Amino acid sequence: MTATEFAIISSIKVVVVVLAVLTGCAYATWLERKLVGHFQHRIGPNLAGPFGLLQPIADAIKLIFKEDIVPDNAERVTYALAPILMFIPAMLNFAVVPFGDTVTLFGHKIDMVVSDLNIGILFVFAVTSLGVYGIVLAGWSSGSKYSLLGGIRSSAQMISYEVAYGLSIMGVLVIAQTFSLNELVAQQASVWHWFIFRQPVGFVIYVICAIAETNRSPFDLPEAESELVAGYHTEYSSMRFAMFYIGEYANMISVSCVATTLFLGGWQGPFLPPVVWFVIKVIFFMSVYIWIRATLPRLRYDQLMYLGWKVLFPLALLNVMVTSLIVLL
Amino acid sequence: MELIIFYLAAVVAVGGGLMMIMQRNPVASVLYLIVTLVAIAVMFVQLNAVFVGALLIIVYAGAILVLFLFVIMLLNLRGEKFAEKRTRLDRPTRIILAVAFILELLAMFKQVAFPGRMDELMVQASPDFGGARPVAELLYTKYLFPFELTSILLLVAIVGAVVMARRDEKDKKRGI
Amino acid sequence: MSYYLLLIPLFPLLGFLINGLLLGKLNKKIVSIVACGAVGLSFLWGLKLFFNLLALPADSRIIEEIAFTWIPSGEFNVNVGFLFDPLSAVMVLVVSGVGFLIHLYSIGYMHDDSGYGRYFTYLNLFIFSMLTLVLANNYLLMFVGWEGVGLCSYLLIGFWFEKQTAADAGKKAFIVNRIGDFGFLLGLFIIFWSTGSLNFITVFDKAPQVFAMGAGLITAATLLLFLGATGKSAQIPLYVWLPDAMEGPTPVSALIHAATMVTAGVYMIARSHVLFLMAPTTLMVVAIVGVATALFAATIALTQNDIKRVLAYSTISQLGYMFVACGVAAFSAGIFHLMTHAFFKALLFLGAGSVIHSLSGQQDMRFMGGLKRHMPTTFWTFLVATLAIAGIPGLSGFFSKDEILWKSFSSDYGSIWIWAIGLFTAMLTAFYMFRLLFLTFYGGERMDHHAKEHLHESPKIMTVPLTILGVLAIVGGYIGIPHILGGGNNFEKFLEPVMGNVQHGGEEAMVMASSGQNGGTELMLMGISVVLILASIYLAYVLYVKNIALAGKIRQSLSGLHKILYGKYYVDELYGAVIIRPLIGLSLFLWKIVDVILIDGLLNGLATIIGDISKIMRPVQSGLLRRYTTVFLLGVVLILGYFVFR
Amino acid sequence: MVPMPYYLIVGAVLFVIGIAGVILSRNLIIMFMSIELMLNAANLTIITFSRFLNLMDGHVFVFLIMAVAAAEAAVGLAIIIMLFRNRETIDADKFNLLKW
Repeated sequence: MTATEFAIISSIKVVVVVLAVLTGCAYATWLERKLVGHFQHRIGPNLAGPFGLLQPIADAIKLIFKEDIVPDNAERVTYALAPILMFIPAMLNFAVVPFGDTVTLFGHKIDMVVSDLNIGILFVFAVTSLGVYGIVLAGWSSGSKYSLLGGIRSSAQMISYEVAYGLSIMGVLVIAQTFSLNELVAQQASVWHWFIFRQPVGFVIYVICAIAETNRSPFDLPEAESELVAGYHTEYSSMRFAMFYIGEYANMISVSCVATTLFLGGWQGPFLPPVVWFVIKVIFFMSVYIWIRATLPRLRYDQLMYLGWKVLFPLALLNVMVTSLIVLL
Repeated sequence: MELIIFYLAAVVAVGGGLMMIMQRNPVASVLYLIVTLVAIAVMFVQLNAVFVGALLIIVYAGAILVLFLFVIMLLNLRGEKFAEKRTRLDRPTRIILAVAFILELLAMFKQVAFPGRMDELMVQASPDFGGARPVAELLYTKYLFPFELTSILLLVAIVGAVVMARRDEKDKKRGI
Repeated sequence: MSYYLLLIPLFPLLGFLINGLLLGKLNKKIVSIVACGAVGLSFLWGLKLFFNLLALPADSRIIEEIAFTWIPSGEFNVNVGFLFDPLSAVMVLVVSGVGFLIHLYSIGYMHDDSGYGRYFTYLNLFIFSMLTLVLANNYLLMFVGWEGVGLCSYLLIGFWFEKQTAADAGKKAFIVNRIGDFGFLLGLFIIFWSTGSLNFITVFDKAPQVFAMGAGLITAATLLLFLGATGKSAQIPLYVWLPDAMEGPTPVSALIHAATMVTAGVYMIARSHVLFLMAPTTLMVVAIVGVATALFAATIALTQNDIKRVLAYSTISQLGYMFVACGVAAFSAGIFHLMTHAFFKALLFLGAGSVIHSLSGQQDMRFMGGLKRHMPTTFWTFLVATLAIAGIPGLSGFFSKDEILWKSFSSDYGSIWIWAIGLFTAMLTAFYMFRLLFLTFYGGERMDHHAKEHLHESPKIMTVPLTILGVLAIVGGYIGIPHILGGGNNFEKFLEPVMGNVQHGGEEAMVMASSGQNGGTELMLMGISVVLILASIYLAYVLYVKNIALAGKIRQSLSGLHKILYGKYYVDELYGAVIIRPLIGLSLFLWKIVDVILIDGLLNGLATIIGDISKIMRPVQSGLLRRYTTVFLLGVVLILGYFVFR
Repeated sequence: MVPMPYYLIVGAVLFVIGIAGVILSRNLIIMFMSIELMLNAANLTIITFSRFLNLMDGHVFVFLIMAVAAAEAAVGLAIIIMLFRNRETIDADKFNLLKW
């Protein structure tokens, strides 16, 4: 493969992935509204298109045409920068997630992954850890106390849970002895090799931390409507708000993708093409997300910190230690 | 190609660094420092130090600088302008010193360390150079003792930070 | 084969730690079980090792065990190591055995005391220190035990520290001991300096090579060691602490006087006999000091009214005997007397304690009397002990005391004068001991009405140790019956691996005695002493039972002498005038003149000067972080510039 | 292939920028960040040498330096918070207590 070919193929892959993720985000909102509607014994969006399938598009159009408001005492540059900072790391994550097996198209062998880094997991971490800036800066630069409080809360929450988040997958890494996501998938060829069965504790911790990382209910304190209006994006409107919105859903999807890759065997599966399996698993994970949101009440802030530092963190540490011990023996 | 990336990274790093120290607003400084760090991480990757590069982003950008940002937000610092009271000579002296220092460094590079073309000295890197495994191997064998010491250092830092930042009753009453 | 010598001192240490760390948390029963059990286990283990030792051939009865290295510092290497040979075996058995009995006794004696746990904690520490002292394989570890014993004596003598006199007595014991320790330490320095080691075996092996016989250095070293011994074993001039030590609980007195503390000096000299034999001058000093102390203390004991004080002076006197034995190079005789003395002196003190206990704390003999009927066990055991210390044939004291007298007469280092004074002292001993016995147990009951009603025999836990000690006081001497009386002198033989090679005088005499050449003399001397002792006992009987008025009359006619004796020769007052007063004066001088005016003045002046200088320098130190870093950078630039542009 | 001195020069420049930040800025936080920049300039140099000598030891050092930097940041920021609580400013020239 020549350099030119590489450049072209990579560009195509990037474009395809970005488009897919954006569409995924849009329909994730639809899925959420629909599911929550049914959980609450109502129908959810059903007017725009069949089953309300056109609803996300309508929403998008509405958001784009709204007025872009910037508060007077906002720090303009950072205020403008924050949604982008939120959005970009969320998208970057997809660069290393393998969506499927190698396929041959037009005589070219194409990996179904934008870039197969041999430190893929570390890349995911690095990018995830950058995600916090968008929120912090949004909260700080809005010049509103609700935003500030929401920003501080959410960044504290993300930093706290990042520790347990990182440790929870350490067990998988210790068993797999690799950072590469592709290899991780390859090691989960049969269902029984899925890491969820070898790392059940790690998986549970991962799910909880992932929810907290993405500021979703029941850990959605930073945007708790009842106390903080809408947290860090209170002052945002129009397209900037849309970017936060997309960023959040992109984050959810990326976390789901990573979970699928790490614990649920990635694209591995019988009969159906790999990409389909991957999508099925991600949708399953997203549904769990939404299900949890519809079921559980919000935690108090001290409970949240308690859970993160005094329950999950030691548990994850213990999990790593036990796993290492078993691997060592 | 590599050279182009390097130049880009170098310019971004130096420019970010300069912007960082020239800002009045600490939040902007933090952002510029992040930019610089990302550029440095790029150079790390160019030097095959993939693992350490990723760590640099995770540790610095993900943790340390968030802490900075936190403190800035906590103290609610906006671009403060400090009252001017320094003597007239101070600033020029300092700038001259800094310039002299970098000139000396460059002169030192030129005459002491590298006679001849450097790329000839370049050794082919081993296959797994810069990965997590060799770092870990050294860390747990040759450098085990410093590594353990580091853990003690971190513990001390945790305790120290907690003790110092804790508010005592007096402060609580003052509402700070 | 490992002997685990470490275990012997370890048990009391554990007892000390348990009782000490859980002080006030354990009830009395557990405290006493732990404390007594610890010492008892030591004794049993010592006994087992003793029999192991006996099973070995005589010349290989030296076991050295290194527990761990204590101070590795270049050439100076000190181990925590233990030496178990016949000498330390005897000492271990005496210390832990008698100590164990005293522990048992204490359970009864201290039963109502509020400091029960503390008491047993100290007691265990005491035994631990003493066992360390006797088991150490080097001088430094011995010194550790030596100091530990001193510390414990301070703690125990001042046990009732609410009482001013007790606290003072504790301090006095400690300070006087420090003087001796100082000498001991200096002696150790000399030894280490010349032999390069502190290990006993090494030192004794090297001593003949590095020291000339009777040279100044070895004499100095041994004299300094002896100074240490006088402190610990209460000899002239450092004996003054011992009578005051009576302020402690009576079992403590028994422990200090019989089993531990005071025997340390004798043991140390016996242990270092190789060195002492190389310094005849020192030996002479030891003998003279010993005999002088014996006589001196015995005369004081004649007039004292406090039952414990009489016993205290008798201890000093008996220790004098032991030093006489050491001084005439009859070390095994000294150790023999040490052992028998441990039995009967412990018995005497415990008996006295029993009496005091029954009289609710009354110690003055003038308010006793007639106790024979009330406390039969105490009386009979006390009688045995008195007979033993007086030297009545058939009891332990007779054999050991006579051995010493005979050696002081026959040894190369002895002389007839020492023998004569020793004999006279023996008479005095018999006299004052029987005076004590008669005043306490015979005659009218002179205590007040209230005390009289409370008279009772002590509980079992106190009388059983008394009985055991009584038996020991009788039979203890039979292991060392001299040849002349048909015995094998087994004790001396047992100690021979340690002492044998040096006892020229003793051995020759032994040979002479067995061949009958000199046997007549020995028998004759023995007879003389027995007769004289019996005579003095009779005198005591006449004076204190039959005709008490006569005693008073004699006291009146010799009132001057009595006053001196009763006032203990005014030694304490002498020390006060000669040493303490000038010391206070000197301290005052140092404080008011040297410290306040000279040193403080100098310092203040210096401080003022520095303050003035710093006023000039102060502006440089602005306290501004950035200015400091700038200066720092300037330094870096200059240094780097030097290397780049030179 | 990028020649080695290039990296070193970038490292040196960044280091001097850090120094300049410390001595020129009066804002304690920016001074502190400049120190972090200096640390990373040193890191870059170490990694460069490590790469050119083909020795992994440098990576270990960088790893340790990062740990130290984290500890330093925690303590340093706590100190800054304390200072701010007491003086309500983070102007380095307002603190002249270092002379005691």
